[in-house]
Amino acid sequence: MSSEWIFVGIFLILAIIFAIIPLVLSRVVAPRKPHELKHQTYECGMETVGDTWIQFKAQYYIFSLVFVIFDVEIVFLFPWAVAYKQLPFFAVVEGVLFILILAGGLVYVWRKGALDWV
Amino acid sequence: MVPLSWYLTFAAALFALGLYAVLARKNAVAILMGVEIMLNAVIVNLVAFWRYGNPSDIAGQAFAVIVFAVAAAEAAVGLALIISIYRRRETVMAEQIDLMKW
Amino acid sequence: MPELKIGDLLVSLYDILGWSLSLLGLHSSAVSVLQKIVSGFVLANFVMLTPIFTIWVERKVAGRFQDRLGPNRVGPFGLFQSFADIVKLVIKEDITPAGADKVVFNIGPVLAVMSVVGIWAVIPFASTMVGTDMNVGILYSVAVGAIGTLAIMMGGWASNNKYALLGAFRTVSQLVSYEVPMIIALLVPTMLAGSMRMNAIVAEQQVWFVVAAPLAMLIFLISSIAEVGRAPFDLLEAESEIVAGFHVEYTGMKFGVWMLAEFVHAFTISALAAVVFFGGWRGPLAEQYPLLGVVYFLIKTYIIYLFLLWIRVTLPRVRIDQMNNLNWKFLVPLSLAVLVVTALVDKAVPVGASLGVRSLVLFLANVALILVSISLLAGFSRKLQASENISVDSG
Amino acid sequence: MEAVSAAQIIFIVVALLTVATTFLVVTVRNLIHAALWLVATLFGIAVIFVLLDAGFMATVQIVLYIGAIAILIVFAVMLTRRVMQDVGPQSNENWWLGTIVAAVFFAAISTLLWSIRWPALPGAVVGDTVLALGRSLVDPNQYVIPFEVASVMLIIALIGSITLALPGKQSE
Repeated sequence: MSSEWIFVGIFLILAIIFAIIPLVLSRVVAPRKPHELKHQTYECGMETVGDTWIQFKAQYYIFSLVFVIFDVEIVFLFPWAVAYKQLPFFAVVEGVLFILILAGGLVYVWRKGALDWV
Repeated sequence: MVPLSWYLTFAAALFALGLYAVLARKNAVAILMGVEIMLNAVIVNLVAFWRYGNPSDIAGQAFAVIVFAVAAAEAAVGLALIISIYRRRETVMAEQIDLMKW
Repeated sequence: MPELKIGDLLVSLYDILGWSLSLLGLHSSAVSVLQKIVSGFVLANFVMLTPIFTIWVERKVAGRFQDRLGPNRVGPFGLFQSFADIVKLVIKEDITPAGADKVVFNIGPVLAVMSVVGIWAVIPFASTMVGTDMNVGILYSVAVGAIGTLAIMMGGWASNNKYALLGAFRTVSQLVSYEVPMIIALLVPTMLAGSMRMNAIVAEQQVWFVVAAPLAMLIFLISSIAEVGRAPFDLLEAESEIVAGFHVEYTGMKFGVWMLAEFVHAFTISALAAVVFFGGWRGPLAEQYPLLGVVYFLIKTYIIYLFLLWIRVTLPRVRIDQMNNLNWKFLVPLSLAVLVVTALVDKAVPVGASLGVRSLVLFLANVALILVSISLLAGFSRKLQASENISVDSG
Repeated sequence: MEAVSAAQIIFIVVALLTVATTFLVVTVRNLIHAALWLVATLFGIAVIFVLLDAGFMATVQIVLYIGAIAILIVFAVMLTRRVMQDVGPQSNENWWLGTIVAAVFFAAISTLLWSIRWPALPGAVVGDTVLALGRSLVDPNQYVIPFEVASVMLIIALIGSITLALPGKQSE
């Protein structure tokens, strides 16, 4: 394991500790007077009935679906971009072809109307 | 250094747990999670063999990247299938999705 | 003992620390781990304490923009306002709603802070001063940032509140959508520098990348604003629609930690933009005196931060359909076009060409791309207006 | 050597934690919790990649699995339920069969693994692996075909999943 990642590990742990410190501090300092009304879920007026369940729009899901596919393709492109300077012209064209196929997918979802917020 | 067999045992344990999820879980999404764990165990194996083989030969990592793409495509299509089935049949329990049995 | 160089003060201190620790008879690996812990501690302190200042700047400047005074009661120019706010948040009672999933509820804000603070591990302050200069720097910043999305999902779900869950869905779908153009925009400087190493990217910028890739810079800034969730992309806390978004149920310091994450994030994207597009620590004499590079880097970061602030206080909030259309139907295709054009044009420039010529050619290509997209947009809006006129006439 | 054993300790701790979280993924009743444990598992595997000197793989693991696939799974879990908690048993009546198959598989593989003499670790990784990966992915003598085929596969996955997940007009 290279030493650069040791720093990342230490730093992430430090970041977590730094985020926990104010929470602990407030736990020590802040008053705690529990009351039934305080612990109710926020709602406009009436008390909530039942669990949190909402039939949310499938659109949110569609966007994350498109995002997953695009994310994979972009990650594929990062090594290509790093090697870009040393690549011959036809290799760059191969990468461009890859991007164009990706763009073709975008055109398809666009035409299909999956990107419209209804 | 960590011996190669440790990594392989670790990957085998992950694969076995994923296999258990696929065989024993009721919920289709949970089954899919099991498949993802199995694919990830495969990637661990590929990367470990790359490291302990010849690291200047990049084949292991190239394969691993392809498996990443397959895993993402599998998750996208699999979850879309589950959502589509849920919309029609109001269930995601694998044993109730049995139209093909008849 | 390593010599103390004023121009490279902090690195000298780092070396002296290592030297004095090794005097104690510690093993060399233990010394290097201790050095890393101390430097990481300093860096984390810098990052976590910056918001105390930027919040004051933000309120003061926003006040001036809106013809108000801004905070002016606590201390000179209201400088101690942030401290007063911290005291208030700490001594406020912390309420966890009854139906909440307590563990997940508490992990959410902590993960959010970790995801934005973690980015600073790869940001170079000067040629010699960088947390860790690893070969996947840019992708690492994207990866750590992606954990923040999950934190929001956890916070929204664990609250067991309809509005929080709805807000979380909205936020997550916005964040993942805008991640696409952001990563594509980061591909362009990676390509121009031939490395994902942050310091290599800065070192390659004899001519700032903003010249060679102005469009990528704009796309990065716009999508980063959306990633932070600030105006005009603050739909996640649209009070009139979903109360306050995913953190309705958070009170006291837990709410404060979410806010902290947001302010650190805004500062972080300014720093990222400064490093990737505006030459980071580059400036006169910065190579000889790295401490000067830190000053240049911070000046650039604050200028970009003020620019983002200007956008924030000027533009009204966009609608959710406009937000999605802007991303998927404009930014994503445009960023793909920028990537393709940059890749092809840069290869078409003869190998011997100087960096200035190369940047100029890329700049002209970008200008051409801007003109094409503006004319496309103009045609589209004409069509839209025409169809609206027809519907008004028939209606 | 001291540094060597440090790597081994880190590996053992991370591997045990990861296997434990994976066990929770496959057994926990609440599916959202299972998905969150899955995130912990994926993060543990990213640390294992770091131990294997594959920093690029570790970041890709976090960007793709935690940043994208895990979010998709959480969305899917929330879309396909009516209540917050999952009620009733979450494993089918053949769960014992699954246990046996998984246990036998693991026992067989690990006895096989430990009976082979594996090569020792070759020297440190030289050069930038990301650079080498980028070159090999567009090198006609290496992996350019898988590279382009992967993009076609992803497009097909995109088209298929959108067609499936998009609510039809008639169902509205």
